[in-house]
Amino acid sequence: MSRFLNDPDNAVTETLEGFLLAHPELERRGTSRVVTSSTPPTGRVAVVTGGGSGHKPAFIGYIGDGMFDAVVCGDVFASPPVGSVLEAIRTVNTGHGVMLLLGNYSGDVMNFEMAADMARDEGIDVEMAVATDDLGAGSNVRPDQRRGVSGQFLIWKTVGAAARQGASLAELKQLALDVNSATRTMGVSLNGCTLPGSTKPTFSLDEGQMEVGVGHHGERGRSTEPLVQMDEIVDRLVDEIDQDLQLREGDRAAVVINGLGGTPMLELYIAYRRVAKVLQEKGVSIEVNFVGEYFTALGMHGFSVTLMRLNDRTLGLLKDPARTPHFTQTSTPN
Amino acid sequence: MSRFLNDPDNAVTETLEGFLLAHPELERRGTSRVVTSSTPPTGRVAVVTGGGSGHKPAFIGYIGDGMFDAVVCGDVFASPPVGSVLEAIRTVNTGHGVMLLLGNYSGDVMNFEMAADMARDEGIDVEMAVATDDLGAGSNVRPDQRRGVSGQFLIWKTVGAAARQGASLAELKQLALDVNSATRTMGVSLNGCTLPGSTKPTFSLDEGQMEVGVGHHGERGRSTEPLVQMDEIVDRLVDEIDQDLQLREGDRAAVVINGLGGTPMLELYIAYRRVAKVLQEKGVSIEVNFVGEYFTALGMHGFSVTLMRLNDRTLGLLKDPARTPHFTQTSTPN
Amino acid sequence: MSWDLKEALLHASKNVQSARDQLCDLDAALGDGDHGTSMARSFAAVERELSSTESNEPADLLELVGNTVLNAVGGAMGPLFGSAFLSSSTALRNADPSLSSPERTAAAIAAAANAIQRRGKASVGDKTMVDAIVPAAEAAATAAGQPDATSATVLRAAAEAAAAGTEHTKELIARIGRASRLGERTLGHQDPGATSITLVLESLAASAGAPVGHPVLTLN
Amino acid sequence: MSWDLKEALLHASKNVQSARDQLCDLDAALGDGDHGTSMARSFAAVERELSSTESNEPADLLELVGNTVLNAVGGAMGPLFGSAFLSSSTALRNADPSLSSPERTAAAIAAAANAIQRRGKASVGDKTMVDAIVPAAEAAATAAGQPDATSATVLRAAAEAAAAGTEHTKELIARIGRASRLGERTLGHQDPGATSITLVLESLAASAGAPVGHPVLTLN
Ligand SMILES: Nc1ncnc2c1ncn2[C@@H]1O[C@H](COP(=O)(O)OP(=O)(O)O)[C@@H](O)[C@H]1O
Ligand SMILES: Nc1ncnc2c1ncn2[C@@H]1O[C@H](COP(=O)(O)OP(=O)(O)O)[C@@H](O)[C@H]1O
Ligand SMILES: [Mg+2]
Ligand SMILES: [Mg+2]
Ligand SMILES: [Mg+2]
Ligand SMILES: [Mg+2]
Repeated sequence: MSRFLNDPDNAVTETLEGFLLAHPELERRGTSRVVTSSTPPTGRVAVVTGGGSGHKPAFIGYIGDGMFDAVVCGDVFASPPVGSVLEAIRTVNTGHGVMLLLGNYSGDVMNFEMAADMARDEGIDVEMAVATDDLGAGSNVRPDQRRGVSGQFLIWKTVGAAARQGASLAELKQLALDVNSATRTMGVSLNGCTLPGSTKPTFSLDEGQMEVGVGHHGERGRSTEPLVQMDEIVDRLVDEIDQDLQLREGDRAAVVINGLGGTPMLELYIAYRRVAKVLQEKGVSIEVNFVGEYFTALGMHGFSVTLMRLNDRTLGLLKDPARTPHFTQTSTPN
Repeated sequence: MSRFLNDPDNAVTETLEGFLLAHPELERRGTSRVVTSSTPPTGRVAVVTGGGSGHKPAFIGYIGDGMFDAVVCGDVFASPPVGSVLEAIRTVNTGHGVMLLLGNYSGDVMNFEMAADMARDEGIDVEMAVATDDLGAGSNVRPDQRRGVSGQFLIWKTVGAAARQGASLAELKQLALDVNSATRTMGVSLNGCTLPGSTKPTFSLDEGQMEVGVGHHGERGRSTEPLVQMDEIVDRLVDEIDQDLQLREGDRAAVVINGLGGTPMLELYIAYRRVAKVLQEKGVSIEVNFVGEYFTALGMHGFSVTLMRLNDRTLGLLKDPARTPHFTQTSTPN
Repeated sequence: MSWDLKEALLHASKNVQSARDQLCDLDAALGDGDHGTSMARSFAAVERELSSTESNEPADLLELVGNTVLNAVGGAMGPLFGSAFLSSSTALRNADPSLSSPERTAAAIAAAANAIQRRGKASVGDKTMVDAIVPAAEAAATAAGQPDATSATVLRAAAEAAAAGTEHTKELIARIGRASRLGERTLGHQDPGATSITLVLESLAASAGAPVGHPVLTLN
Repeated sequence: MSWDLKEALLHASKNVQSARDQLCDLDAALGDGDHGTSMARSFAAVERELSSTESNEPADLLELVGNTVLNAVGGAMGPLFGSAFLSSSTALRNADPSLSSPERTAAAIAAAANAIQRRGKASVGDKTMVDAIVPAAEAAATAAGQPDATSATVLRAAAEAAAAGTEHTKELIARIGRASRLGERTLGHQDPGATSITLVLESLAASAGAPVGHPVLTLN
């Protein structure tokens, strides 16, 4: 597949250059893969995430007030190396410790864990929370083997807000784990994606088929099935999520409909329409929703549905203002 | 091509239903195709736009404080009918008149013009400004025959901000025309797009080719050419724009890099990187930039570059806060 | 008009809906691929409205079709077809009572042609529906002047002229509307709007029972 | 080790870079399609570093490779290959001076296997590079105990065992890492990481001059 690029091997480097030129409120040292806010996290814990590139707006689009203090950027779909993670930790630590948020991928876990160990050896307080919101592989997969997917946006938002409010490192870790265990995601797609420099997509489907249980790396999902109508797809995703999450009448929920990069927003809102109807029938009230592209897989045509059970604290944190290049909210809409 | 839909003929209706469920700060009456802010434009001119659907976040994503008071939604890529435009005008007029912003497409122009005439017959003050920022067909095309494309975002933002500040209808019309004549756009793509209900894309290219001069309806452009590297593409787009716009050393500019729906954000920032370098070499300073999806064509893989010459007033209006479902900014970033 | 105009308009509505995909394909080459959808949806609405109206008065029916098309979908075809039908309705209402039935038919087509030109500001040769409706109106006027003229022969002449005009759009470079941005690349492609005009006129002519001289419209 | 380890590592680096597309294809079937890119970019960095270092001391070279891989790209292969090389370096440095050269080679491979297991927490049978490196370490230990053992025969035995282990991954269902989410769909596909391990061991064995018993690694 064709792409608009220069040398594909420079894609990430050039993206970072463009991003830093476009957003002067961000910083990086030289050609480093660590991007930070130019406002240091004074008097509070710093929040850091990172992972492979190709997921924009994630992760660097969310650096700023109320979300991340730093992001460590890997190559496309590849965890950043230990050294970069360590550099990020050192850069943003102002003596109050560093909270690392990441998704459950061997590469990320290993690189972040090694860097956290090294930072601790240097006397920096570091905690790590690994997101596992994905039910793509089926609910029989052990929770600690699940991927972190677009439900992570809710972790980022809540932890970022709590850090700004002055929560301790231990509290932030607990919050991240709580949000993670209150959150489930399921994704579907019509194709895989083509990495820069590659000519073939990770997979492709025949007309009229869909892949169920995809993540955001163009990986195949659990099964290839006949494409059915949107309402039927949504009913099935919500049903699988709910069998695991067990929302009850009277519960409050947050919903994310995340486009994977090539999905028209029209389709995302048609999906949201159905999610809203199904939850209303269950007596679950949607208190906050995010419909758009939060965590993409290059130009993959697919989307995921995330549901999260809310409590007063997490709802407040989700509605808290934030100001970053690709997510800004002022006070509570409505 | 497969899509995630129910009945394709209901795609727009269901999208609107989803959008209204997701954004309770918006309103519409019954099954109307007119969406308004729930905060009426008291004591000032109302700003209305509209056109075919399939361009999300445009247009309804920008209803709210500092941008639109109402949007009239047509079917996919089809202008809304006269009756809907008239309904929008009547709904938002609070006695201070209505400013209609639209792109230069026969359908939109005819339907909006007829509605404006009818509204004037009812005693409502209505002005209309038709955007023509596209150089896709070449700069030898008469300016009044050019399409309005993603440069319109800059018109929406400035006119919306000025309306909130209390500008008169005549001033708003003049502002829209001034911004339009200070703005040029050029787009390229790797494919067309497939309308809901259709199985074929409007066009498709061989591997290694690109279409130069596309708009945001999957229309073919001026020519099909070999795909070259991003920097070369950007140089050419900026060059063509600048031959017409004639930016000079010391000028201040706004830049929009608009993805057409299936373009990874990574590619958009690689494009921005080059635009920033080229303008810097010309001694033109970029005072404000918008990189992302503002005006899409379903899932088309393509992007456009928009340059606008700024003055103090238009720069201030672009930086003015706004709060809408898909574009929120607080005070000046940086 | 002695033939059943309601039946004829219903027949046209059905034909337009059946041609949806072909009209979209024509529009994909020159524009944004939605012309068939807009036409089909508008004429589905027309079919509904016609089926539920009591009146059989030609001017009423044409006015109903015009208002329906104008408010159904929009697009470029909405105001153009809408104004065309509304103006032909007005032409029938205001027609000199001394005119013969074929002369009234020709006057209605002439009014449609004028309305499309006024509304869209396109001229003959710009590669739009004007290139179908203007020759149709001229042919209708000529046919109405023949001694053995009927509404059917007038409509048949109009349809054949529209078809020829549509065929001729292949040789034109678009100078207005969406397609104009493609310049020389529009050569060889048939204008979708002209095709629709012809399809409607042919359906009316067929319903009016005029003998078909030769097959006229090709949908590609 | 009597052979030129630097040459051997450079040879391995080149082979890894040449296998980029095949490794990506294997990873596309089971994961996210980037394994070849990550390996190629890491070993391009290895090639650069090796070419500019003065030292020819095996432990230094392995440490250099380990640190380079660890900090080049990241991914899953970064910490795994990085730790493997770093641990084999340490194993050589700490080796009992009374050990023979083939015994040291086997000890280095064993250290690599341990490091990969410690770092990734995968077991034999999980369908990862562990399924190549663990049998390789066992075969290396056996080969080092033979009376006519050389580093070359040890490496050859390790490479052949790794290749067999890699081939065997086709019959396994992934139980850890990215591929584990595909469950039974991973059957029939060869693990990319195991393939890379084998490629590196084969390159080292070939450079060490061991006679090739039979062609071992298939990159698909
Ligand atoms: N200004 C105009 N005058 C006459 N006909 C026009 C004009 N603009 C467009 N058309 C006709 O409309 C047709 C396209 O209609 P349609 O696809 O429904 O609208 P849109 O261009 O808005 O997608 C063209 O083929 C042409 O015949
Ligand atoms: N926990 C683990 N232990 C051992 N090997 C692993 C582990 N996780 C992944 N691997 C190996 O890494 C390979 C994938 O590497 P790579 O594609 O570079 O990383 P990523 O999965 O991050 O994209 C797999 O084929 C497997 O052999
Ligand atoms: Mg990867
Ligand atoms: Mg259209
Ligand atoms: Mg069209
Ligand atoms: Mg991989």
